[in-house]
Amino acid sequence: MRKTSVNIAGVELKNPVMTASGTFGSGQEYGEFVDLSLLGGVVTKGVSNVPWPGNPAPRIAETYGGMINAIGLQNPGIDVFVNRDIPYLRQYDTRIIVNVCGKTAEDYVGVVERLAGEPVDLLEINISCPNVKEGGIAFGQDPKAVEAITREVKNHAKQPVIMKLSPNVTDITATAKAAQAGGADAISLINTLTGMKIDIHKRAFAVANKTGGLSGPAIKPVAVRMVYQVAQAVKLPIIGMGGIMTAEDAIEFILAGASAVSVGTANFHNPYATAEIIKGIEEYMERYGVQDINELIGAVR
Amino acid sequence: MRKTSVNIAGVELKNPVMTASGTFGSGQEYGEFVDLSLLGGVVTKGVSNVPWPGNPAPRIAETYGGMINAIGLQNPGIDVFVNRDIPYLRQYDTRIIVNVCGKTAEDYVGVVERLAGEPVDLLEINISCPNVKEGGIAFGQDPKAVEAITREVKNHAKQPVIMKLSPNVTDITATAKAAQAGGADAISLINTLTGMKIDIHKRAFAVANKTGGLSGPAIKPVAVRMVYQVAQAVKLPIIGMGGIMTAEDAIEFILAGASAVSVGTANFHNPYATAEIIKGIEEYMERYGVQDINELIGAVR
Amino acid sequence: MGKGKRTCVVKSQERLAEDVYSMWIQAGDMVQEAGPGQFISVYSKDGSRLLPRPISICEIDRPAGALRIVYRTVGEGTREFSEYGQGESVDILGPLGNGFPEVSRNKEVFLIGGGIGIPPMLELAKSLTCKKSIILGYRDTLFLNQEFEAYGDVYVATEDGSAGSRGNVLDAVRDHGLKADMIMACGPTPMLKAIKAYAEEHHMECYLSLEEKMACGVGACLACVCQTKEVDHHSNVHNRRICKDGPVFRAEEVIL
Amino acid sequence: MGKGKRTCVVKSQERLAEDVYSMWIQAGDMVQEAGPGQFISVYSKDGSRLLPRPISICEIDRPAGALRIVYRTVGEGTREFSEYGQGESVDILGPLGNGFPEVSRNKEVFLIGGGIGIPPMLELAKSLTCKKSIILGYRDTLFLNQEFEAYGDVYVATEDGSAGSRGNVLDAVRDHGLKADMIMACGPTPMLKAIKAYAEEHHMECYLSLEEKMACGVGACLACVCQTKEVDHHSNVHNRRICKDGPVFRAEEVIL
Repeated sequence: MRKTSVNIAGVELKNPVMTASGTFGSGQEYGEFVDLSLLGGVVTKGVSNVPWPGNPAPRIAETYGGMINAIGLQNPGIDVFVNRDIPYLRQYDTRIIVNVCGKTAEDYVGVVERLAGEPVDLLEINISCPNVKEGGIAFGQDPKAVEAITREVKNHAKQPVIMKLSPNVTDITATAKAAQAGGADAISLINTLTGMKIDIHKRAFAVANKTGGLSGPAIKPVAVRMVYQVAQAVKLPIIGMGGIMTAEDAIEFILAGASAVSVGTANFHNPYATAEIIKGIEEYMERYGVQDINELIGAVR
Repeated sequence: MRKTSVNIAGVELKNPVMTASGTFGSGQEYGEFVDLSLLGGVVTKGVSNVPWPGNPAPRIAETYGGMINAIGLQNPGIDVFVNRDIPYLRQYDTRIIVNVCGKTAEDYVGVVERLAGEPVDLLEINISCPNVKEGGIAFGQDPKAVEAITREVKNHAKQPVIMKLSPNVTDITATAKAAQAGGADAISLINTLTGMKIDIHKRAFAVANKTGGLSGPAIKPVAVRMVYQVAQAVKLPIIGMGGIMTAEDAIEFILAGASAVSVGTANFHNPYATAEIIKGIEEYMERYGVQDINELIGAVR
Repeated sequence: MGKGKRTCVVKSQERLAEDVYSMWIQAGDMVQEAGPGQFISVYSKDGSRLLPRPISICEIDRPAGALRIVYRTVGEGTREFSEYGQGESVDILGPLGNGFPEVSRNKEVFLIGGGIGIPPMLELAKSLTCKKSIILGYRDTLFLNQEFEAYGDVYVATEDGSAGSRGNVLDAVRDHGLKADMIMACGPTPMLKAIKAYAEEHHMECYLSLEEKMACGVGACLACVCQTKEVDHHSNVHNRRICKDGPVFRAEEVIL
Repeated sequence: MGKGKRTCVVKSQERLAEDVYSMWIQAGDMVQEAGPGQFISVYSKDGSRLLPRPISICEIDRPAGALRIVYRTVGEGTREFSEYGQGESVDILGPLGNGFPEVSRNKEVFLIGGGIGIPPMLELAKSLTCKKSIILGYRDTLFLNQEFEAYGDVYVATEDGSAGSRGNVLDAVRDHGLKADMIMACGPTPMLKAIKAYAEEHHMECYLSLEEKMACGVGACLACVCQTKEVDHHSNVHNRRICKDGPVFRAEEVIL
């Protein structure tokens, strides 16, 4: 039996494949296509202390080999989330990773404290959403702000804390080191690249927010590069993401230094993507005689 | 007769379509496919004061909807360039834009001075190549360095100076403003995004340089966003590029604020790309009754 | 998992107008669950286009296990679909969303379609047994209008007046002095907005099929929301998901 | 502009081994200019794969205006090509590069191919009128070897010894005590390196066909360079473009 389990900050995932926040709701919708118990973990849509209505539509636009989105972190707020979404996910044998968003440090802390007594395995702190005016990316582009918010969240979090980093920076290792200095238990990257699409026939922005976050296989080379750079710069486990469509893509991130991966945009193209990637990783291990997936983590330097 | 000509720093181009540096040599090779006299301008491969051998092979890898390259600015040096490539280009009725690279400020100045007496229309200063250890991107990621190198080049340049900016920054408007402050006559963007590809079967980097510059339609949304941001931030004319494959793509950049565009990776996919884009822009103007292409520049805000 | 993504086969394809195509798809058992107003997600074969195109179901042939879509070529994705010939494979997901409700026999209903919102009204017209006035609005070129004639009285409006009433669907309603208890409509937002106002004014029950750019098509990504009058049960804010909670909504619950 | 990108038609496609395919392409007048050792760029139909695949020309049928490529499926692009059936369109650019030189009748030549470097040697074998010893190296499964028999004595080497000499092509040369004045070879770099050393040792004229990842295929992008002993006339540094100046080089001018 080959070992596919990986460890993120003391939490064992049965395999390294998770969902990317915002692409998978809290699992209910894709649960019709994929047995959630197959997954290493479900990373929920970002949740805030109060309900957020999100941005006006259109909120998404297809781009070449990808898409931009400006959902604006619409979510029902922590109360509905705790009462409805956590119990739903608890029915499955998978890890629950809650993505936390906020406009101020107090917002993040409020959500994190509310989750302290809940059966949640890991917290992913979203300091990198490009689509909200306050909070989000503003926290994620300045190393000092990253360190401060990380420390603040860590002071109140009961579960291990993953800091989700923005790729829209000059030096990704600076924000990664800042997260480490602030006490982060793990790092996830990359969030989306800020992008724009203009409809030349309507002469208008394709998403109402003008800019949106670019995701999908188009950006994979940027994501792999940043995962590699961060893996060389910090000692924390890394959750890699950015355009993973196939098992081959997932393995590329793992070889670059990721201990786990998140699958996002691929779900929209193929609702079975997560399950197929898990199977494909096992086949790769079989083909190359890899006994333990941990042998692959950061194996290309 | 619809007006397709645009003005970059006092130089009139018959249409806004140029080639992207490094994808078109000095025109000789693609001259077999496209009549260079059709083009608004030819932007040459980067040229340095002495010959540069470039990086080891493999130098490129295909990625999803794009490619990464790490050529490393191989070039025959300014002497061969002046004696061979400029006379070649002079045979055609097109603007000659020379891309200048260097490892130090003195390198750039040396090339610029050497070109002062040559029949060159514009200079494009490459401070954003991600594939050379010194110079290149190191100059392009720090606003202070951008301003200083711009000023230094402007002090010696006879022709108008276009500063080519790197997208690998937290805030593209900061480097754009720095170029403006340093006296730049125009700005071109984006150079490539730093990317990486790993061959999971060989467990090795796909390009010998480990990282390379990501180009192609995959990155277009990032490029359009940055062109738009820079157009709002500075008063200089902008040459937009990044994944332009079709006339529609070129018009998208123009609507976002570019006065001209450069076509790069598309040439590899379709050697006739530049000519087809020029024709397509005319068809768009026809369809929508646009009398003067300048009406379209920055028309979406 | 009955409504999974599956590879189906094109039975036939036909061009109805300049940029409007009709495709019959051999879709198997999934058509048994399909109803009027629902849609399917159709996937491009080209890797540069990752998101499925949501296309409304125009007709359902349950005995044959086939369904029909009638769609406009608005970009490269739909242009690709329009090039599929008989026997070509096509990947689809569905049926998706909540369609139009059933209507009791004694009601009188306006079925209103505008532009590429016309196709879903055909299956609806077939399935409703009540009295129907079918009002179809076009820019200029007509399509599908003759196929509606078997299911009710058909009234046409064209923007240029080249056929039927000059103007929009409500102009046709007024021109012909039509009356009903209820409206079911699909079309561009300005048309739906006008219909919503008309229904309020005339105290008519009204159902509207909305459209918005979608990514997942199954309710997960929250891209295709519409604004709602009340806080929605699922979202806990003033909006609902068109793909999952719609695309058909009661007119009074949405803000257009 | 004789060697432009053009849409051609697949005449036939055949699988030769596990992952090796043979495709005849109806290519029109461009085949008149083509010679052994040249290559064509073949373009994917999928928008996610933008760069052409350079594939060596295996055979040229000038009267029929057709050419043959024999290629290995190493990724999604070549896998796509392998699925093309007769009549499918295929976009190509070529013939590209400089092939093998002509050889006078009185010379004796080794034609050496290794793995997927074997195909271009077939057209070369057909075109050379001098005495040829054809040495083909495989990992295990043989392909094309019988087709070479019409043009000279064929010697095979396999890594696992399942056919011919166990080992590489030079083991086959030694096993059979073969002699020649000249070598022309195509195959993996370690093989070419060994052949270059062998040629130097035996004072033989030697031409090698090199391979490297390419982008443009026409000499513009400088991706596919090889190192050279002398400063190259065009590059003004110690390298040359494989696509434009090669792929065939004199062994002594390149550093492998």
